[in-house]
Amino acid sequence: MLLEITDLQVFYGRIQALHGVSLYVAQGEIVALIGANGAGKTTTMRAVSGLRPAAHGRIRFDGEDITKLRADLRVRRGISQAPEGRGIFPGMTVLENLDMGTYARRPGREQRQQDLERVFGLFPRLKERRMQVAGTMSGGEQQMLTIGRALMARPKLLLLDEPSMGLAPMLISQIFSIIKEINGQGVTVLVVEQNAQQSLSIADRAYILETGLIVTQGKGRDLLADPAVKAAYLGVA
Amino acid sequence: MKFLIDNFWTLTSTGLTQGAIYALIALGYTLVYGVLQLINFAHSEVFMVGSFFAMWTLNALASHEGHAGALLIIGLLVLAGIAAMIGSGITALFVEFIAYRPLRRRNAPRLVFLISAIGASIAISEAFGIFISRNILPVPQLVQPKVVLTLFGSQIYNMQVIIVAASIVMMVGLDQFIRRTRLGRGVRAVAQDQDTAALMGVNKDRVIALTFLLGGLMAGGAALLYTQQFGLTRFNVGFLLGIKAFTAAVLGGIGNLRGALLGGLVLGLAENYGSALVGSQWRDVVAFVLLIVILMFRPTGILGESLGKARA
Amino acid sequence: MPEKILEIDEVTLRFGGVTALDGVSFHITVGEILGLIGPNGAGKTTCFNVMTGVYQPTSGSVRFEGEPLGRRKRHEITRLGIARTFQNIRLFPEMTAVENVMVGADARHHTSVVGALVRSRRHRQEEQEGREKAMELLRFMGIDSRAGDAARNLPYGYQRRLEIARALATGPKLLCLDEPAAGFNPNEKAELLELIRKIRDQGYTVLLIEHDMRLVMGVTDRIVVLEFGRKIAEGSPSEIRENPAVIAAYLGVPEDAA
Amino acid sequence: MRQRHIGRFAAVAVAIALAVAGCSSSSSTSGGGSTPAASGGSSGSCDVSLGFFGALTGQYANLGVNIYDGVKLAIDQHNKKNPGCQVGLVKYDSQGSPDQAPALAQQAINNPKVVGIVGPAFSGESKAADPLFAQAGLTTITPSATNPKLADNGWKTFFRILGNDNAQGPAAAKYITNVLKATKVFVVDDASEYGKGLADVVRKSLGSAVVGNDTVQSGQTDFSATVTKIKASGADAVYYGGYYPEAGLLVKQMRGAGVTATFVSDDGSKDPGFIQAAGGKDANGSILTCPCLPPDKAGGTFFADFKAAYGQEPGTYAAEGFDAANVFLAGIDAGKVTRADLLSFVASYKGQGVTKQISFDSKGEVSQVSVWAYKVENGQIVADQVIN
Amino acid sequence: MSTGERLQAIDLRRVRAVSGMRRWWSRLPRGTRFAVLAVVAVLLYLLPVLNPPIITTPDSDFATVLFTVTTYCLAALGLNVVVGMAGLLDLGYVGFYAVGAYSVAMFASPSSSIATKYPWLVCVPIAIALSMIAGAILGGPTLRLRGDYLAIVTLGFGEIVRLSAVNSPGLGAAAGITSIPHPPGALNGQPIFSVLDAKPYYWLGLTLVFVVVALVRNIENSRVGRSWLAIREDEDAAELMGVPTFKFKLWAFAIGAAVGGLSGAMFAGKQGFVSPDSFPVLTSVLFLAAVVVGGAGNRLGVIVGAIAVAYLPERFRGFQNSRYMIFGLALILMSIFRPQGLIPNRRREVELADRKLDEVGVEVNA
Repeated sequence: MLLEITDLQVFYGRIQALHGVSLYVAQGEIVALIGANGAGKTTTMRAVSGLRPAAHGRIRFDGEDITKLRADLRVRRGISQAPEGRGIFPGMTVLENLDMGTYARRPGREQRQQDLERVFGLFPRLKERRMQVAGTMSGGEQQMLTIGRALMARPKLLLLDEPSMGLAPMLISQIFSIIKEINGQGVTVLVVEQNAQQSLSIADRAYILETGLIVTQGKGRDLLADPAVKAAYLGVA
Repeated sequence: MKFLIDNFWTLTSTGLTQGAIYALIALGYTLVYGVLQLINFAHSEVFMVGSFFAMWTLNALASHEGHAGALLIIGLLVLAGIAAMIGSGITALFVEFIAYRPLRRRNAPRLVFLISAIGASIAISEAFGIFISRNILPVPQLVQPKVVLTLFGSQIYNMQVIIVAASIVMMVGLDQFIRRTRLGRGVRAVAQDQDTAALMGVNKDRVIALTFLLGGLMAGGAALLYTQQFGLTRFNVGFLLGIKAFTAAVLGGIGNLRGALLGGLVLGLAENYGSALVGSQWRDVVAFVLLIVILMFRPTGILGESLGKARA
Repeated sequence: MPEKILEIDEVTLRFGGVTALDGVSFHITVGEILGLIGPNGAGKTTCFNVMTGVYQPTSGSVRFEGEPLGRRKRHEITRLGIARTFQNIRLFPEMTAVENVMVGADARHHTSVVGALVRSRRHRQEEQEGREKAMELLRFMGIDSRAGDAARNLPYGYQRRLEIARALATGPKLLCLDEPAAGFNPNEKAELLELIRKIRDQGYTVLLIEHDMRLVMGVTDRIVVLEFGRKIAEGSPSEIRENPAVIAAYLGVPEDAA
Repeated sequence: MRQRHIGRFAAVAVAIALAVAGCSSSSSTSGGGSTPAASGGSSGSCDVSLGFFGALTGQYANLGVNIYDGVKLAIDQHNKKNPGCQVGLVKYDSQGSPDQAPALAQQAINNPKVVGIVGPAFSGESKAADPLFAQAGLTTITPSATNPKLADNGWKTFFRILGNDNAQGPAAAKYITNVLKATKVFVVDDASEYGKGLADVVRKSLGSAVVGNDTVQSGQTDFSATVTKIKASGADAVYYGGYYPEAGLLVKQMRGAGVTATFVSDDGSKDPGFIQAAGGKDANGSILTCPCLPPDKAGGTFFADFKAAYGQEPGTYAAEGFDAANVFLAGIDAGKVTRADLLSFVASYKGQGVTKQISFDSKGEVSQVSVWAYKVENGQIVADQVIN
Repeated sequence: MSTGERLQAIDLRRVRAVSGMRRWWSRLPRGTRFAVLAVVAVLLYLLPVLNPPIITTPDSDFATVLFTVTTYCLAALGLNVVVGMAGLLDLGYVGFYAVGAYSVAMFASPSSSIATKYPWLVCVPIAIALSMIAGAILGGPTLRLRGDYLAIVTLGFGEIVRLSAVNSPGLGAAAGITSIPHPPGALNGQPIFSVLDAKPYYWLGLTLVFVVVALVRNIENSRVGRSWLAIREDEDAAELMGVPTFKFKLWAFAIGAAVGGLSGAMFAGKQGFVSPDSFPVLTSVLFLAAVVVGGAGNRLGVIVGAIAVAYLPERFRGFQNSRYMIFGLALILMSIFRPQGLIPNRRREVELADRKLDEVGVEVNA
């Protein structure tokens, strides 16, 4: 078990966002966490990466209890998150943003070049724009950048927060095929998504989150057909 | 007015010299602001302590009337500069540890940070006044004043050239450090987005300490240049200079390194031209009125804010 | 033809190079509950902000009761009769619940410094009237039991309701609710649904931004759907539910169709 | 003379205050402690004290301490000679601030044993405190406040034991024209009451010899704009009205810019700090005027006594402080131990002090005034000559 | 769930503990409360007559010190409107204090350049009006600036006021203005406000403090005061709830300035002499410290703060030489250990208790 979350509760001030979430991610899997907005997906992500403290419950990673570990130290353990939306450094160039991904691990020149090539291989757009200031790029390009940057950390576990958000349909399917490809290279992926269709179709397993609780879980393909999914999103019973 | 025109270039060169020192000190305000969005009111004392370290070093090593060789002078200046930077750097870290870190841990309101920084400023300055001296203390000036070139009929002195050149070298060095190195990127990352920075494995506390340290090093450099220009220091020397440097930082756009340079130079020039026009006694009034006028039209300073967004 | 209370006409809004709204047009009719939906980042809240004067549209216009809003200040727009709540609760956290609502009621009051200093008769009248109105609204929202507590100390659901009470206190003709059900459990959502209907029945027009489709479908009369800053659909809840463009926008395009 | 002021600042913290409350109530500066017989005077007829009013701590303490030492020497000598009449000395440490002065003055007035005050030392605090002393009939002799207007307020209790700025200014002008033979003088002041007042008198006395003027700010360190003006004016002498920190920096920056004009300044600059601020050699050749006697020229054994008592030479105004105290002590010895008696005694006093022949005119000004020129030589301030 | 409840319980206990005194007080019968207040008020008036040991100042005149304390209380009350209630950081408040003092000096003193020789009492409203105008002049162009910019601009304003006084012969330049008349009134042919007896000044000052407290309280419990609080808590939300934020921020500045001007007018009427020396930047810092040390936003708190800042240094003159330093250290210690002030604002208290809760998060996070 690479990641194991037990009875996780998270508060914002006095507002409880997670009411006891338990899930696990095994080595080499793609696991999707889906649900409508405000269901607690991003909060779960932030708790795993250490940006949000857990009020209760436990998070184990690679056999170690990391519940109380500082966020930057979790990165060093091998958890890398591509944050949602415009979680890039807008004032840095693409290349600088990618270099930030290697901050914790300080690769040598050669290694860095290798990693860059790998990311550029996945996202040729980034190579074209590598000297561009990231804040001036389109939403889709920024999304690619956050993923590419997370990969630069050579994570054991890649956390993807809404990778399809704000993207045109063409780009969305492209992103998901890239996720699949990354996973093929041996990276375990936990992806949080609103776009149920796409994420479920690539995920090995999936959890459906509703108002801070996991309501359903199962194999990705199975859930695609599950009416509970449609209910969670469109409110059709 | 005639005086201003007749002496335009002299006023310009002295204004730039003064402005360069403002700019170096302003960097400290701007760095800390860029990362924490807080005014480090105690930065004036960071500068003051550096000037004392420079003085002690030079008093110990240099003779007041020495006409030593150029190499020796450069060596002494470098030593004094290092001492000043150590003094200022330690003070900056000290301020961070004593007056900022405990409050950050407690998530204190912004106003409280300001009060504790003001407290640190008063306490440090007064401690020097009580335990060392309240008098003006002379500092050996190593460089004999010499006219190095005459520009449009105005004489430019060697020290002026040294100050402007040294300031620019230090600022370029800092700029490059912030832009090109891993640690510098860490500083910019925290300035732009603390959470995302943490996701990259950046240790926020360490970066904040580094930011204070960098500001301290620049202030230490400024302190050495200041003592060499004026040959003195005093326990409260930082007060007015600090206010001016802070004004310069805001003028240029606080949180913006190049803004600090621009703000410092604009302020230095404006003070000198203004003094020539309306009399030296109105110098500070000129500085503050300029600040208010500029902020009225550009509410975030000449170059705008942000350590990150303006690309350092 | 029922009267239009608010008309959004070909509104485009650009930030730098990003187009947040792209020629959006729709209207709200007096007395209806209009739903404004769309996936994250579709421009719903931006649309709200244009209507309440937070942003000026790059082109196009917003008309309230036939009058263009133009460059009116935000507080003036509130006094015209548009009130709103916020996606992330933005109460005045250290003020009590009743004080929060009174701030809203103050939008219709006129006491200024001098009146307050000397405790003029109008001041006292307005204070009393404001307090009564505030208490009445708190009762209406069912949170009057915590009137004296700092807003910060209220449970989450109460805070959401308090925001609505505060908005109602400004005496609006149009009430804009920005994701009022965010973070609610199904029970709370059901209660909210009732509440919104009650508010409409009191004679307010309501604009509702909401993610929870069950809520939106259940309460609105009409729905406008945005995606990428464009309007992609408009119609009754049942029409919207069957609209393929909407389904694609929400659930994503199935792999084989991409 | 001085009337600058340090920011009125305060030690706060209830916590700390409470912690020290116990030990501090007895350790206050005034009254008891080191001063002899402030309260427990042995002789009934002599159970009185003198007050010292001026800065003993803070930025302007140097000058106050000089005067205080002179006053204390006078009282110690008196008490030694008169075992039956022990006069006390009470300190009122104003830190040179006019804001703190009234409360201290009131406190002195409330203490019935205090029959005379040496001070207030600076002009600003004098303006704040002297009205109270005048109302209470408590005589003051200032050994250092030189603002001429102080004598114009009709304060019957005001006496000044040295020449005011109206005497010093013309003397400085005379020295510049007669001794230095300068024809082009640039006059600078620091906008302070003292510095500007003095500079204006000098401007008036010099008339057409003034080729330029500028005003600087106290606390300023960069005088480049002023130096540029001086240089452009081609002056052969520069007069500066103000205090030593700025004076020292100004002369240094003048020399740095190659201005060789003789630098002349006032008693506010007559302080070792002037030479320090000027960085040593740049101060050499500067002329400083002062209505004060060179201490080694003081009469009697004052110079030697002072050195014996304190292990150092008397500083500026120490001798004036000594004289002022002795005027009071003479009155006390003559049995004038009430405030009213002492006031009329001082008003009609005639006697030889160590600095000059002392008597006061109807406005309280000392009749005999001498202004001395001092010169900086090899980093020392040495007496040059009396200006007649 | 259980953790949440536990946290909430801890939080509530904290809030209750800190507000215990307040609760006890508010539960006393109205009559008892009134009686206690009356006794306290009488005792306050009698302070300089009783000269209570320990409290009295051994080294300077107690009544004069008390009077100074009242001027600081007034200034702190005024600044509290700006900083504590409206949340606007003002580092140049001494400027308004100076405008008030100079207004009195200019219009009342026979030795000023205009020498209108109005009596003190006529000059007080003039001083208040001019201070308000100064507040509006400063606020008009600058209130749109964000917090830290506002701080440096106000600091500059304070210095502009002082330096203008130093450099303007019409304002008496550095020498200042003397022979300012005292407040009026006579008893048995003797003026009440004499040079020698500071007690009447103290009584007048104390009365004004009571009056200002009452007036500020009236404003605080009104539409205006609520608007200020709303602006402090969330300016955008306030604007969207129909609060004309700019107008009310300007009012906060003007009212704060007016109270500062009143304080300056009192100072001038007692001292009889004003000069630029009395208005340095550090005094602004001192006023601000009074507000923050006492507890920003709380009237009683800022009064306690003003007492701490103005009285303690006079009480402990023995520490003359190191009192600045102790003051500085005290500010740091206060910030760390009691950031809410000695007597915190009821609202701030809750806020801080809440922040404590979040500390759990900070520890994990930082």
